[in-house]
Amino acid sequence: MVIANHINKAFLEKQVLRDVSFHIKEGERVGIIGVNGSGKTTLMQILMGVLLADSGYVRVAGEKSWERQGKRKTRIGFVSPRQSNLHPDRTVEDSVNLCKKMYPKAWKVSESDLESIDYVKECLKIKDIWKEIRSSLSLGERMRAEFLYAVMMNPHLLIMDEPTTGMDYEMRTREYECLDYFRKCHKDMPVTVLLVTHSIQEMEWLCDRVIAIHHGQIIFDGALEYLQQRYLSLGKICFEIEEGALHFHDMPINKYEMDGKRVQIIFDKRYVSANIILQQLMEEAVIKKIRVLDMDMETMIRNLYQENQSPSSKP
Amino acid sequence: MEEKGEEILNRTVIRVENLGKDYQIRKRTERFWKDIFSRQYEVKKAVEDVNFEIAEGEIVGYIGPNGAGKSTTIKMLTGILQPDRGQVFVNGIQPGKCRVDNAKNIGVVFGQRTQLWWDIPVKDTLHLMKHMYHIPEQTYQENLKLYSDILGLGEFMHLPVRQLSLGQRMRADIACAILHNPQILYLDEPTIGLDIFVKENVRGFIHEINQKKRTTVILTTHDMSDIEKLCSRVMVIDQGRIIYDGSLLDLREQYGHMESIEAKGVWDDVFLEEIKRLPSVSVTQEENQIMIQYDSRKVDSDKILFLLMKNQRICDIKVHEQSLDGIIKQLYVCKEVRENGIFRVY
Amino acid sequence: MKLYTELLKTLFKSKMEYRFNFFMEIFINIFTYVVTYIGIWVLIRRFGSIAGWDFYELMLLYNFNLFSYGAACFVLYIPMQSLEEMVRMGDFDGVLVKPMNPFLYLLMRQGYFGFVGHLILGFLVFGISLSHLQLEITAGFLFDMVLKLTGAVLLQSAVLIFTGALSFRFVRALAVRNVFIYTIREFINYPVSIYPKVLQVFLTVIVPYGFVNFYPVEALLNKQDGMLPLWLADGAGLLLGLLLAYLGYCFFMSSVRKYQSTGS
Amino acid sequence: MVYLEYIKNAFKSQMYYRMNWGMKIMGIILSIFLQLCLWNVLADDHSDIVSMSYMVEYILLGCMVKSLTASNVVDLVNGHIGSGQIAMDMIKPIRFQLYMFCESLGNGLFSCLFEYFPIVVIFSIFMKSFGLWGRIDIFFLASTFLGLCLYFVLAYCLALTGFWWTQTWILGRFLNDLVGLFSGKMVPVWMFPEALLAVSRCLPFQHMYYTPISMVLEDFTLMQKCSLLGVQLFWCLFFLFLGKVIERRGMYRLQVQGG
Repeated sequence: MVIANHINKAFLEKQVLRDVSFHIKEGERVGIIGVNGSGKTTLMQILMGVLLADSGYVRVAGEKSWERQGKRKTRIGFVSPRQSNLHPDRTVEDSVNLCKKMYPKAWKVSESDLESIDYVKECLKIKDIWKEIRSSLSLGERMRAEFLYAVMMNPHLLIMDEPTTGMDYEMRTREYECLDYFRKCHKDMPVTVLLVTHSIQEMEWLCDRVIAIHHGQIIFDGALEYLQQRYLSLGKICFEIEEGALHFHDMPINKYEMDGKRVQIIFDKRYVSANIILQQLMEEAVIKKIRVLDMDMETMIRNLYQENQSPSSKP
Repeated sequence: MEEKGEEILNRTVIRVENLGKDYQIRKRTERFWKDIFSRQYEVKKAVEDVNFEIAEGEIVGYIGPNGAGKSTTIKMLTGILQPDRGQVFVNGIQPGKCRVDNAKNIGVVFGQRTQLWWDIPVKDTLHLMKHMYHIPEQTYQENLKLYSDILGLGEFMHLPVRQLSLGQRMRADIACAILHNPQILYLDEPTIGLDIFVKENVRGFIHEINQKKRTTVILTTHDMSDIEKLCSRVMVIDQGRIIYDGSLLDLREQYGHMESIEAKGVWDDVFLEEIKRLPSVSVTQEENQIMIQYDSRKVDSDKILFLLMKNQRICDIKVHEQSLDGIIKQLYVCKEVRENGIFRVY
Repeated sequence: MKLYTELLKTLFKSKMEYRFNFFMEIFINIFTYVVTYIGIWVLIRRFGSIAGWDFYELMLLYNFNLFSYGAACFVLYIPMQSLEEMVRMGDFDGVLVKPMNPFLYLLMRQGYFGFVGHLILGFLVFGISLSHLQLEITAGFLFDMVLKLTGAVLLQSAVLIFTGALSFRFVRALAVRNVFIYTIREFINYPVSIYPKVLQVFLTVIVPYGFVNFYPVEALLNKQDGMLPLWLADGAGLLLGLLLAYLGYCFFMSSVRKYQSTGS
Repeated sequence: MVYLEYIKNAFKSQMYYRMNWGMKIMGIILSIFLQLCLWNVLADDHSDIVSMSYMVEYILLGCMVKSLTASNVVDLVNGHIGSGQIAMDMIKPIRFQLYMFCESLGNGLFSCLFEYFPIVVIFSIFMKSFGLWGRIDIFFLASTFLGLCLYFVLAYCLALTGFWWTQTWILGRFLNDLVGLFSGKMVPVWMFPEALLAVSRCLPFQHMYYTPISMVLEDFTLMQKCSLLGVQLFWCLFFLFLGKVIERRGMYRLQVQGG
């Protein structure tokens, strides 16, 4: 679906993208993470054809991405808090109808198409912002309207740049459900999704593949699980001792902390798995309120970046 | 009436008594002509008898879904809005009545909108603030030095706001809001749009400033990790009413029961049946991964783990407590709270 | 006030970075009114005079309006113009949080030097028109003119403040503003005496634009075209200006209080 | 055709601001009234040069033409370029120039039908100049449309400088001033002194406003009318082509430099 080889881009002699190459297949869901200013927005704009890469080869669904947009067949949906598809002083209804008219052949008016749109409308509670003028909407409300607009054109490729900023938790989950539902009812031609985000939960929830960009270079490109194993090797078990004493010297763990009854064990998942330690603990004492967690995602990302200050290391 | 309260450890800084506020919203009818002449208004209760007290030095998280009355309450605290019912006391002053005195010792930071002058350098804006808040020269220099260390202002002090990145602008905004040593700092979604590292820095700044200057911080946000990392106390507002007011741990005690265990390995049905028989347990299976949801009040995690251990072919186990988001979402829905009104835990 | 001069210095410095834009802004303001003067000149070449006012008298009349408008807008135009946007977007809350009078803070918030163009052109045209009119330029005459000018500036500011404060009460107040500042002000580009009686009353009593330039200039040139007797027209401008400017300020503060009770 | 949809959309969006609409009508009434009084005074003193009835028709026709040419084209186009909205427009399957034309045409149509037309009718009844309506013919409408396109295309070229420079509103005002003077909005062109007349004849501004009116008021022969239409067409095509060149260069710069 998307082919990008050796893309380079420089703004006023500041190299923003260095030799970026990746391929995305039809229907894949890819997440892109990176620090502010790491070049991920520039990459988005190149894929959309808004920006021209200095060098490198970019194809979206077989077409040159910066083709005169009049002649382009592929439809790209774009959702971003900084830029808007909707017209500033028009109601949401007008803008969305305009979108429908702009892509007449997008909808084969099959049963599942219309149904998916109604589902999205109902799920994101679009009814109460349907008649509002865009300039009077709050950020969260506007993002819902943007999402509907992008979905409305039945895009081949859906690029989302932090689509849930300004939304509360409940609305975020609704949007994810919409995306899942929208993909399910398009079995024949599933939508490829490119999600740029800072929040890891979003990544976990939606994407099955992750590309990490740091200082304009791709430093990780692979499945999310692999990323977790590779960079999140430390696990944490915390529990309370009901009775019996524990001596941790002979256990295969990195370190432990005891304050009163609460104990916290940090172990390395690459050498030992949680259940073995649990078995040992259970045999020696009766323990309650057991928690087995990974170290939080932020530390994972931090390790990823620290390790990759040097030139890019592909898995 | 100043609250002298020696017996209370720290002075009550903010006291709110059955605060209320209503909005008139113009109903927009369909037909063009009818709108011009007939103007119907419907009254929407934005905030409904809100009561709470905030002591000095506390960091309070103020959360709620969009349109729950969150920003309305904050506006009334800062004196931007006059309350329709009830009173607000900030350091003994009514912000609604004497806005200027109240403005002298509060700092406000808006996440999405900057208060700095757009095209003059940050250094000059801070200088202007010195004149505006009549900060004595000595404290001004002292604060300037302190904050430029903590917030790392040195690198972009001379740049106009136009050329700053989002993270830098946020740091400049914070510096500008606390230059005059305010007693209370209101933060309106300070970490929106920032990436993980800058978020962490910002949280670090707020924590450090709270420790050093004992500034009371009131934080409204959608990002639960802000709350977990910063706030000692949480207030949840929904449809204009405060439905929870207490510490984070108590919130988890009261409402964070739904724990879950994820285990990867090879499973056979007989084994799964045994687990299902346990009270309040639900099991979902995806190929080699099973997810067990259970209520920690009814059954403890070690019983389930004990059963799980019998099956040798497990390769990984994770035991999660409920995420803060999940808990609060449950709070909105759960009927039990609605009956006994505000659930107060100290 | 020291604060305000401080801000002007820094703003001026930042504006000077973009010299080209800065001078272009001034140029465009001068150019617009030079074009209008050419328009009047074409009319006069073809018709000799308008209702007894020859070219230089008309220039003085027009210039009174232009100069006072430029001076009033130099301080007030942008703050009042951006008020509507601020109220709609909620930025006005940032103003209310500051420990000072919101009106003064608004003035500090933005600076715009384009109106210097008006003032430069104003001085120029004063020079030209006064030299051509056969008037003895005494110190007393100049002092009288300065008084009339301040009256005119105060009147213009009052209108700007009144229409600005409307942004608190209506969502789309800009349209009302534009009608006042541009359309009605067009009327005083020509001697008020050419309009029917009804309009003259309107321009004198209801919207006191007449006092900005027609009556003061009429007194200076001691023509007796307008309805008001000369002695009243002479001093009225200044007094009315002071009164209305103060009323405008009070209206503004009451609108801010109203904003505080109903919210955006 | 989606462009038709855009015109309808722009038309509808003007409905939302009722306060604007009310005020605009008041503004128009006042400005017409001003011109009438001015010319009334002039016509009384010098009835040999100009007759009042001629001037009334001139003003009313002028309003009809002015209403269609939405005067904020430069700000409209530059708004899109400045705010980076153009990047979003480039993804859509539409041509930016045509999209902008439809937007301004929609606004123009709304203001023509809802704001100017009722007022002009009222004034023409009030001033008892009914002959006017009989003489409006196809030539007037064609010439007005061409004038409208000429103004748009010229403003579009100026607005495209938004790719290189931020303060394009200055150019917009510059254009409107020039048009205000040379096109005869204030003073009919035939009243200009010789020097000015020569200058304005070779400038395109005259064709936006004065030519359509003169189609009706001056009794040109068929040949003269066609030649005038031809001149207008020439100017339109010239600036259209110029606009295309600047647009391509601008888009390229945008794609290389970013918004």
